[in-house]
Amino acid sequence: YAASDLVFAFKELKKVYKEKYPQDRIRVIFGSSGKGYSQIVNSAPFDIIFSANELYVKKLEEKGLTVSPIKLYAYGKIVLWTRKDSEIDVKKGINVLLDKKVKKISIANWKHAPYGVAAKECLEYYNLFEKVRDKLIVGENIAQTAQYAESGAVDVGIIALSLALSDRLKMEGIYYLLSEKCYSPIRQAYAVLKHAKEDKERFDTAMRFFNFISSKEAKKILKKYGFSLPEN
Amino acid sequence: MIEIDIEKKLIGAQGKFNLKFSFSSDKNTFLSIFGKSGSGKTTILRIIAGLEKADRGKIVVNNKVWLDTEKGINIPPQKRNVGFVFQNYALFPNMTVLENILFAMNKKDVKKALEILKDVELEPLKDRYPNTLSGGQQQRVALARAIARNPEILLLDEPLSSLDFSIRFKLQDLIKKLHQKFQLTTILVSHEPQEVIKLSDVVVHIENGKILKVGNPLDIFKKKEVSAKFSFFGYVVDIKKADILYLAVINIGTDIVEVALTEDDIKDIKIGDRVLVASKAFNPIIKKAPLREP
Amino acid sequence: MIEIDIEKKLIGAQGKFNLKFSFSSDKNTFLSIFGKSGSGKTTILRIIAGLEKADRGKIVVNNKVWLDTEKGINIPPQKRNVGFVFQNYALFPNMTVLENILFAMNKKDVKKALEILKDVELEPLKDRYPNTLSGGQQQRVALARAIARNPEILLLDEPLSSLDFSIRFKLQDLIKKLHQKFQLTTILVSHEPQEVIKLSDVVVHIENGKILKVGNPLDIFKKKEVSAKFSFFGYVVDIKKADILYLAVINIGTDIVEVALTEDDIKDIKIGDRVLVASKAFNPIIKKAPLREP
Amino acid sequence: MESIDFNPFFLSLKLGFVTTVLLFFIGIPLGYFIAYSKVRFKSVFEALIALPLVLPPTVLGFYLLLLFNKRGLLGSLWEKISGHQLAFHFEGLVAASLIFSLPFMVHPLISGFKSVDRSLIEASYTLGKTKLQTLFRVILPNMKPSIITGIVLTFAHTIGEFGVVLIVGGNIEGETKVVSIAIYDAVESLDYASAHIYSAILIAISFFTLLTVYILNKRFEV
Amino acid sequence: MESIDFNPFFLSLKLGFVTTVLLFFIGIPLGYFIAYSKVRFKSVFEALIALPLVLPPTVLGFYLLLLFNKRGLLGSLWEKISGHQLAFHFEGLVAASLIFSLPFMVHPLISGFKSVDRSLIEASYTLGKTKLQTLFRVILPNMKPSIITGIVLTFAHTIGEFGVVLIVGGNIEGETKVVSIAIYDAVESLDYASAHIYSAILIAISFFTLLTVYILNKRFEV
Ligand SMILES: Nc1ncnc2c1ncn2[C@@H]1O[C@H](COP(=O)(O)OP(=O)(O)OP(=O)(O)O)[C@@H](O)[C@H]1O
Ligand SMILES: Nc1ncnc2c1ncn2[C@@H]1O[C@H](COP(=O)(O)OP(=O)(O)OP(=O)(O)O)[C@@H](O)[C@H]1O
Ligand SMILES: [Mg+2]
Ligand SMILES: [Mg+2]
Repeated sequence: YAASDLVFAFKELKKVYKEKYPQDRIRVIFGSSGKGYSQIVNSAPFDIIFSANELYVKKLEEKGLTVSPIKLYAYGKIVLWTRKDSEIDVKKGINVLLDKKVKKISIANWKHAPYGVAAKECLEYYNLFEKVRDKLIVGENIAQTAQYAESGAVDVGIIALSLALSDRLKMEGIYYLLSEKCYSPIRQAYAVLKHAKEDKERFDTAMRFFNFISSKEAKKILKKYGFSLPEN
Repeated sequence: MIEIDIEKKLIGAQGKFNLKFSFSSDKNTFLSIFGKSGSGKTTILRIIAGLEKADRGKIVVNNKVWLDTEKGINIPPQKRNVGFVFQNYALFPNMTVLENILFAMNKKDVKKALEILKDVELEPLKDRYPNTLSGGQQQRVALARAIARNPEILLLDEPLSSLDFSIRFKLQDLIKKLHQKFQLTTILVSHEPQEVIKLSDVVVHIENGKILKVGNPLDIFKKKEVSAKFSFFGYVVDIKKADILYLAVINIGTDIVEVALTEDDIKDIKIGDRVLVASKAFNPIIKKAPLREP
Repeated sequence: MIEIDIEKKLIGAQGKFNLKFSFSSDKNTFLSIFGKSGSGKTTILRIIAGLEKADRGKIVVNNKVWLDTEKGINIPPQKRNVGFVFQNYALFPNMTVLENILFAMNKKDVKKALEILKDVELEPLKDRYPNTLSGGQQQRVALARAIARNPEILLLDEPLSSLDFSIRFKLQDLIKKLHQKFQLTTILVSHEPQEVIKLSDVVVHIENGKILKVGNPLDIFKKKEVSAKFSFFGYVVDIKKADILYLAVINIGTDIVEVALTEDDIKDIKIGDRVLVASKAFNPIIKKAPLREP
Repeated sequence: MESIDFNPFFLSLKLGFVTTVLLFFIGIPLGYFIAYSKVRFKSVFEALIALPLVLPPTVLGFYLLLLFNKRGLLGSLWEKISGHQLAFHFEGLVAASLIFSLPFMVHPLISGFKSVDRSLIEASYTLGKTKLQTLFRVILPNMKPSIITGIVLTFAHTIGEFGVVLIVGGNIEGETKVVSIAIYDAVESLDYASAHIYSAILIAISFFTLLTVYILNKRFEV
Repeated sequence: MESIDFNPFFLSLKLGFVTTVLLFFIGIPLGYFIAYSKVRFKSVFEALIALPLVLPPTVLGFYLLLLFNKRGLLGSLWEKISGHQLAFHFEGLVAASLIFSLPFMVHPLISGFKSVDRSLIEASYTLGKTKLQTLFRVILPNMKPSIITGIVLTFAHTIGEFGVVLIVGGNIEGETKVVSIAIYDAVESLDYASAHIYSAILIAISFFTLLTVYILNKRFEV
């Protein structure tokens, strides 16, 4: 089970992993981390969880549902994104949000989406939150937030770098990387789950994949897709 | 004033047949249509009301053209001012008896509606819904509704078939009265010769969609068998022996009479036979009778 | 064998009334119920069929208890072997004529079904759906369906009311024949005295839910007005002047007769009056007549 | 658990009522047409109406978003009329609900129209009543169970649906944040207590609304 | 865009058919009871049946998940019977679909039952037919438009719904990944090309399925 923002990175990670361990079959299910959490608590048959929010994994650990240590695999980054044809120059930085041309801004839901939390923190950091509050359109997850921006329904989106780097969004828009100092790091963590223990072979595979993600190769890929990497 | 000339293909019990009906009159006629089950009577009324299409034909009522297939005229039923009593009543289940009547009126007039209901002896049932009424009560509501519409032409499809004689007679009188009072054209489908004779100016006898006979009721119904002035058809209900004679109990219309028979006679006649009873030398007396059930 | 004794509160045109009906016979009787519209006839049949609850009562048919409110017995309609011809026909619109008949049979027997359809003169319409039939045709399907059920007791609610005389007579004969052949108990509701007299062993005349008279049809229908052997009720249709006399055209049953009147007579009598026509000195002849429409 | 905000309930009910009422008036001519017209390809229409249903709501929402935003066909049109696009506004929610709840109103109405005895309609015509008078006085009152079905399904589905509403509406407090989204939010943030309470209140309100519909209907039943 | 995988279509259709057929047989006795019984609190039942609708699907899904997992009431029962829990298995999807599509089947059937002329039922009884025979030979054939409505709405809604299915099923390939989820996934990963193609195929299949239903129905119509 993997958070939605990993969709693009995982395509490549899977390919590389397959080359290394051709005998292993892995299947990835993407979704919001919260949903994954509830499903796992209710005995979903998932072996590893990659959560966009470390908190969920910690909670799983508390419930004794993890069988490996919790590891960080990446920090998410957020960007301002706009369509190329929007006549808004996001490169000017965050204050562009105050521009009159920017009527609507999409942001992920800060109540449960980690990218939303970060975006909100960042806006608050620059004392912009209250000023743009009326312009905010809340996306349920980061993909939806991106859709709003991409479809032109909003003028600017605060989205994950990983999405801004996807083929589609790269083609259609321009982004501005927000400074990492304006929000607390989006700590993305993963762990092997209890369910894997039921079957020896599966457990071995899970552990191999678990280790693979912290390998240099994997880190390179993650980086390419817009995640910054934990120091360890 | 009415002019009807219509044609339509139907599929009946004996395969396809062509319904062909024409009638015209420049007075306000009471026309009865008489004929076997399935001969096309209801269809004629439905075409006049505009509920069914004629293959070909023309209908003119009071100088208004309702249908002219040649000119492509076919005005919708809503614009034809007819009062139709349907064979299956077609009362509105969502309205009370009174509401059914009021619905038919262009100008709602509760007093008049109640009067009509009194005429059909249903006033006390005015707030009942149709499906809580007996068959005959429903039929009377249907009649009352058609009358309430204040039509130019009244189409009655066996409007009294479920009623007993006493109310039936009263309603016949009511229909006759309305017909005269409002100068209506009335077309009645009925199987009851008594009714047809009593009410109509003209009778059309149809069979398999074709007109067999047209004429005034007396001509149509007067029997031709004997020249006697006083003769009836009846059914033998019973044959009793009385002294040296036999007594045949014969049912004629709603009456029962006894006729003496000789031994010879009864060879030919048995219970259930249809017979003609006639008198050669006869001096009838006639006496007014109270209107009541036998 | 039948024993009926039921009671039920109804709300009629004159307010609440109590339906009270009892009848019993140890033979297979042909009973007719006769009475005004709304007097409770249909309700009696429905209670016998088990479609309506009696407030109190007992029904025993061929030694089987169908209803006994005291003992709390009320077997459902499905278990009462009745053939019911409904006043509104209640044909199944989703089945053809033949399928309607077959549905009524416990053992589907197409040959027998077709025979019954031939009896009611509908065989050529066997593959038609009920809503494409004329009123009278539907009524005949309803009768055919009730017969096909092979019932112990036949409940006929004005089964022939929409039919013309010729087919009506034939079906009366059919009903009579079946009644005798299968030793049925038959209960007929009809407004037609001719029919009641022809068919029934016993007639019950009810009014407002109460039994007014019970008896054999001749007793019930024989008129009491004059002692003449040959007298009829009729309606004056027309009065014509002929020489020094007047001729009254009188409609009696399905017949038309002319009776000579004096100037004196016509003072009292006008068109539309109900009159009694009688003969004092009378020598009737009687002659077999072909069975046909007037 | 945060304190209960009643605004989403209000919005949901408003959305439910507005959509149901509008759909009722859209559904009647549409159902009438499909049930009674003799057009050859009627079945095609019937099948088409049900189609919005087979798309996942969020996906349908996504397509509607493309249509409703200020560069979309309808959105730009609406912007000219009202000064703002359809997306992210209450009107947009209504428009979206109209589309995705259409089959729940129209299909029951079609079967209702078909169940009304033809001869009642004919009787009304011979009494000189227009098609419209016949529709309102004769046809509709005699197909009440189907109307109730249409209303109940439409109302309940509109209240409960959130996929389409979420995307088209954008979860804006006081404008498009209906209660289904509030519950969803609560569940996603693992705030189950709030979710339970919201759900309970929503179910209670809906239950009494529906019960009222049924009881009113019974009251006026023949 | 990845190559089209037809397995989700197959799963969706299977889910749609199984759910519709099961619901038909559940809906008939339930609708029959509600339409004909004279129980006092019938309206309460009618209102209750529509209630699953007012909850947002994912939230309903969440509650069902609690019920269907191996420690849940139904899930544990099912595990005893079949060896695995309900959640995250095809059976679980079916069970969930049964619950959330119930009103779409039952409500049209109720209005259908109410539209059948009482006297036809009585006629059938006097002909000695049992309630069951009457139901199948007389009542159901005379309420076909309502049955069609029930089937069409149930089928279409089951195919399209993904909120409940996503949570209860968990998006497991070959077992619970139905096409609505596949489309959702594609849209979420901004893979619109796939989404369009999946949607187009889904709509085409559904359209022809529904059209077949309508045309078959016409064929057998009186
Ligand atoms: N469902 C009902 N609810 C209340 N009253 C009813 C109901 N059905 C019939 N009645 C009343 O009971 C009385 C008897 O009805 P019933 O149908 O038995 O009459 P009937 O003798 O068959 O009349 P008809 O010759 O007109 O068919 C009528 O006054 C009628 O109004
Ligand atoms: N909808 C229809 N489709 C095809 N044929 C029909 C339709 N309605 C009636 N018919 C046929 O047309 C013929 C005439 O029907 P119609 O109803 O006019 O007869 P009718 O004279 O009124 O008979 P009845 O006295 O039995 O009511 C019948 O044979 C009938 O079967
Ligand atoms: Mg007729
Ligand atoms: Mg009756």
